[in-house]
Amino acid sequence: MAKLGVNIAGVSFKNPVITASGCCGFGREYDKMYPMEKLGGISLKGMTIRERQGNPPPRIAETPKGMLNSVGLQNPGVEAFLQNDMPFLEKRDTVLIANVAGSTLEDYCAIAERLDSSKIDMLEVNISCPNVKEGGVAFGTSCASAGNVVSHMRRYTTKPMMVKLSPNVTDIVSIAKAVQDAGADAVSLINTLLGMRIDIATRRPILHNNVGGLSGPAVFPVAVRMVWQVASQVSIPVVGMGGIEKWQDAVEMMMAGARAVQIGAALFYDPYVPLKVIEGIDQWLDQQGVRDINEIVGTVKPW
Amino acid sequence: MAKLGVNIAGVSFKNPVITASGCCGFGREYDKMYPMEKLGGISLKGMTIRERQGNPPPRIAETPKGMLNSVGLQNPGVEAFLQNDMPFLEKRDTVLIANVAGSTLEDYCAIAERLDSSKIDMLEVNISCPNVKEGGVAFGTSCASAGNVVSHMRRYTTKPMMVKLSPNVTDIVSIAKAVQDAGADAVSLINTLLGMRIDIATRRPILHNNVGGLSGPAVFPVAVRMVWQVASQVSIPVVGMGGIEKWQDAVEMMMAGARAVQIGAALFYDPYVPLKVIEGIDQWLDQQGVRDINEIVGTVKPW
Amino acid sequence: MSYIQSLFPITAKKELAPGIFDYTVYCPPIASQAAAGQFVHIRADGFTLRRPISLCQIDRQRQTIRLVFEVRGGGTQEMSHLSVGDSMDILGPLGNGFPLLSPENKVIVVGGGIGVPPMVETAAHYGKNATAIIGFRNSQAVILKSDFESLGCDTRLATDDGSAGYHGFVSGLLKERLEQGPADLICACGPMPMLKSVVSIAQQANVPTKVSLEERMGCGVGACLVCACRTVRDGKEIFTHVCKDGPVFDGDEVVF
Amino acid sequence: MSYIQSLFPITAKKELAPGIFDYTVYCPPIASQAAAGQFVHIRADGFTLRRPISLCQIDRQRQTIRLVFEVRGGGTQEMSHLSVGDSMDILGPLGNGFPLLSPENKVIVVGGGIGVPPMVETAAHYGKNATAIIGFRNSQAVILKSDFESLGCDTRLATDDGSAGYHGFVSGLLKERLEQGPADLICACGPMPMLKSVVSIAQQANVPTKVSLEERMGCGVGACLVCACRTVRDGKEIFTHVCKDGPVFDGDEVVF
Ligand SMILES: Cc1cc2nc3c(=O)[nH]c(=O)nc-3n(C[C@H](O)[C@H](O)[C@H](O)COP(=O)(O)OP(=O)(O)OC[C@H]3O[C@@H](n4cnc5c(N)ncnc54)[C@H](O)[C@@H]3O)c2cc1C
Ligand SMILES: Cc1cc2nc3c(=O)[nH]c(=O)nc-3n(C[C@H](O)[C@H](O)[C@H](O)COP(=O)(O)OP(=O)(O)OC[C@H]3O[C@@H](n4cnc5c(N)ncnc54)[C@H](O)[C@@H]3O)c2cc1C
Ligand SMILES: Cc1cc2nc3c(=O)[nH]c(=O)nc-3n(C[C@H](O)[C@H](O)[C@H](O)COP(=O)(O)O)c2cc1C
Ligand SMILES: Cc1cc2nc3c(=O)[nH]c(=O)nc-3n(C[C@H](O)[C@H](O)[C@H](O)COP(=O)(O)O)c2cc1C
Ligand code: FES
Ligand code: FES
Repeated sequence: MAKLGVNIAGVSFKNPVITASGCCGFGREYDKMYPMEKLGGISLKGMTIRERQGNPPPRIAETPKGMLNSVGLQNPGVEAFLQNDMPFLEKRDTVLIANVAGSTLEDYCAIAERLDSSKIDMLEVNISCPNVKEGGVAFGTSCASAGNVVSHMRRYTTKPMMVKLSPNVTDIVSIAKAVQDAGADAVSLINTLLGMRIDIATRRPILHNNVGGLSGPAVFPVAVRMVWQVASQVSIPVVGMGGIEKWQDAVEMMMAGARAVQIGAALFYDPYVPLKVIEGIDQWLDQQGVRDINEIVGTVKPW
Repeated sequence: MAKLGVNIAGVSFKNPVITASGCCGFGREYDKMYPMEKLGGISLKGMTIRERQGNPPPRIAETPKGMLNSVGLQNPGVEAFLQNDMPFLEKRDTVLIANVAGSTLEDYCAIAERLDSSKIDMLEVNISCPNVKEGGVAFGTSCASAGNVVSHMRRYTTKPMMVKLSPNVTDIVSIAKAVQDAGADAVSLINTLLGMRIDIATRRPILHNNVGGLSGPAVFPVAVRMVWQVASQVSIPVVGMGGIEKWQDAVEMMMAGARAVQIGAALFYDPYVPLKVIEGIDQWLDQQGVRDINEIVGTVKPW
Repeated sequence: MSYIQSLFPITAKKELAPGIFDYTVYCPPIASQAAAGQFVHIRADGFTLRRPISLCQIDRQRQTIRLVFEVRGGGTQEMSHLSVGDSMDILGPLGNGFPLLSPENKVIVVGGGIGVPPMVETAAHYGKNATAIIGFRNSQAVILKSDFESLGCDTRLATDDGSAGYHGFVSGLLKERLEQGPADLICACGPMPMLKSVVSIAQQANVPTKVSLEERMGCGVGACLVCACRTVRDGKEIFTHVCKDGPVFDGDEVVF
Repeated sequence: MSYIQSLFPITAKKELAPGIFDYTVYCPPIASQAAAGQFVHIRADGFTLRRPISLCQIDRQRQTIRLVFEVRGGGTQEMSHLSVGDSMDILGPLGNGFPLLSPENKVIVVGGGIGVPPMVETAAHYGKNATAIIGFRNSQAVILKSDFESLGCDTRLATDDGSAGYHGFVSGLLKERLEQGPADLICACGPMPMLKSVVSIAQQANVPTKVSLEERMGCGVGACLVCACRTVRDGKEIFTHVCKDGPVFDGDEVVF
């Protein structure tokens, strides 16, 4: 049995598999299929300071080996979350990551402050949501604004901050460096790629929001590339995601430089993917004679 | 029988289906399966002023519903092309599009000048190749350099210029506008998204170039989104591509705003895709009672 | 309650009408837990997203479930290629079904088109105390009529073109039925315009309604929040979720 | 010459060794045109890229082709699930095969591992004038030995571990054979290190070689330029393409 534990910004994960934000709500649903304790961590649904209803339906469209979503950060707001969901989560022995979003700099800071006294283990700063009109990805596409969010939040929280990066940029490395310089403790990537589908029968976009975020296996090669580029240019840990659906994908992402991985869209067609990935990695490490998962992180040998 | 002809920057295409650059060489190979005359046009392999050998193999990797390539613009150079391939192509009754690439501004201009007296119908200015170290996408990721290439080439050519845009940018619309302002007669999009795959057994990138360009059905939703964004913001015609594999995809792309489409990766698994798309569109138009394909261009009704 | 996800063998298959398939699947853990109006989420080979299909009947004895669906697009097409002996990848049982009053209540079930199958299990609960009002485009599209009849339901058929039964919509038959006598509950499934008219007729007659809604889905379990539907709760318009808060809603709370 | 792409029925299937499958496909247009050493490009369900597989034998009488392949990854795995009666989506015949001298020439065919199948059709041309040198990891992996024997070839077997035939590599057997008498041509297929040593032994003995190479492919027809291989032509090192310029190259022109 190899060691599966990883440490990210001072937080210990029992294994490197985390369910991705927005794909597993606040944990209650998939807990009905297997105990959340099995997971390295859970990244919770994107949270805003006040309740948000999100975008009108349809909010989902299928694409070749992928899907688009345009949920638009529907969530009960941080207070309701702490009251209704945190008690359930606190009892689960897994790393709790709050995914934090805002329309303004003040929003981000206010949530960080409100969560500082909670049992949340880590913040994931979402400056990459493509589905909201204000804020979201607007903060994540320039180095200055991305850095700005982080340095401001830093004053309001003692929790480790992981910044979630958008793939919809010309140069993701410079954004990663900017948030590192501004005090980020880790980065996670990728959020969704902006995409669109049209129903040719009605001539309307399938999503009511017209465009939405692409995720699932289709984006995997883009995610691996970005993780590799970023991991080789920053010194803080990188958490990789985008299209992971089997243990081989997780290993590939880790070789590219990810210290842990997140799994999103794959949950929808197979809720057991995270467990299968953990098990698959475990067996593979044994078979390879690798004693500690950390030994494979970033080991890809470029030509 | 609906009218299938389209006009792009003064060039008449008998139908809106073009084979994409780099996926059909200089036309000889697929001509062994069906006459090139059936196609609206053919976009030839990217051409440079001098012969290029391209990148070392492996140059291709499979991805979920897509593929990566890192050919790196292997081509015989414009002179050899004119001597060896143009005589064959000239006899084919289809629109001939030369895909032009360079490492320097001078290269682009020199090829444009050299082709000006040829029977090439149109230039496709490739400022978006992700697989070469110099030039290529470097020209295509800033508005200033993209515009610069176009305005310089303009002085050396009387042929219509279509500029091929890279999807690896934060804001593709501003680049499209910049090339339009610089004198481009049309834009084509998307070139490939930068991606990577790693062989976990050898821990080496599958591509010898480490990274490569992602194409095929996986990228389709990203391409539709970009075509829609660009088409609604520029006045010059847009040619859409990226992941088209069936006639419904072509119709979707045209509703998003493309006046014609290009088909690349799909050729590799089914060389007949272009013919099937032409036939499928034709039947669908009849069934819908639409008399002219141009009537569907850009007809998507956003919410 | 817990969710099951696994492969289950198909034990019977029929084509009820052109493009409408009727599958029986041996599925003990779902058959034992599931309730009328719940649905399952089915994986179609080659597709990223599962397809939600309502339970048409639940046979606890035989430990089977019955699924009736129409081929609409690629996913249901693929599902229709499965044969007896093949396995179906099923996640379920999902959502909240129709409330089941005690069987002596007078209940009207209303189904339109492919909204008819989900009403069978509910009708079965009330047997001869149920009125089943079912509507289709035309006589060729009629399915499951004999199923309601053999359950003892007062079965009333409408077709849009009058080629079988009543000439018109189910709303006409519903009005007729409500004029003939009282009802304790109306349960309905079908296209939104049909549900809207059912609810408005029921409101006038002061009969409570339960309607089963559709929306495009991701997870099917309430985790991804994509299946939003506009509802009024506590006087406030909010997006609830078809998979978790529904698919069955109070007719009064749905914003049509 | 023209390319064919279509679905063709499988008429026979065998597993020659664990994970190595032998298919006969009824394919008149390819059987009538194809030559030894050419390959076909096969579509595996669910995969974006086709898989190149060499022609093992061509039966013009029966209008069939024979394909022998090893399961390496997902694509060949999927292909191995096809059964007699199923269709295979085949594009071909592709590439340039081995040159066929007049049959009275003394020709040596050398195959290593899964490089053995492509040598059968060439060996058949020369019959008893051919020496077939075939090498495998171990005795369990040996395939097609009796095929060469029944063609009348002087068949010599090597295994890496000595569990059958000569203990060692095919290069040992090749040296032995060249010491025993002259040869007009050596044709080879197998892993790069094997081909390298075959070419160097042949160069020393002044016998021309033809080697069949592998590279990852896209189109298979010469249109996409992904299948580059380093060769020397007119004294200049250039990237030629396995699918169009090969898969069979002069041993002398390959940069190993
Ligand atoms: C709770 C619920 C119960 C249902 N029960 C039944 C049933 O018993 N019998 C039956 O025939 N149909 C039922 N449907 C509708 C059925 O799910 C769709 O017809 C089916 O998903 C279409 O898939 P497709 O691949 O054929 O179509 P496509 O249009 O190719 O599907 C594309 C995407 O849109 C989704 N989609 C398309 N139409 C619908 C729709 N009407 N509702 C939800 N998602 C849709 C698909 O699931 C898929 O994700 C139900 C829907 C819901 C929400
Ligand atoms: C001209 C030619 C003839 C061949 N003839 C035979 C034959 O007769 N019998 C046989 O068993 N094998 C043959 N091969 C090798 C065979 O094509 C590969 O084993 C097969 O493509 C692997 O596919 P996969 O999905 O199982 O593996 P994966 O590794 O999952 O494939 C991933 C991708 O890499 C490509 N790839 C992987 N290995 C190779 C390889 N060695 N050569 C080319 N592409 C590869 C695949 O085609 C696919 O695109 C031949 C290869 C070439 C180029
Ligand atoms: C339905 C859905 C909702 C999402 N919501 C959020 C969110 O609230 N916050 C966030 O940072 N990312 C969100 N994401 C993005 C995912 O966390 C993840 O970055 C992305 O889906 C790529 O991973 P995958 O391919 O494994 O799904 C969402 C994704 C999906 C599919
Ligand atoms: C093997 C290969 C080679 C390519 N070479 C070129 C090229 O030389 N010039 C160019 O502009 N685009 C090139 N492209 C990009 C395609 O023209 C097209 O933009 C892209 O593949 C998206 O379309 P698709 O998804 O239909 O393949 C190449 C693509 C592939 C797959
Ligand atoms: S489908 Fe995921 S919440 Fe309803
Ligand atoms: S595979 Fe396309 S050129 Fe060889």
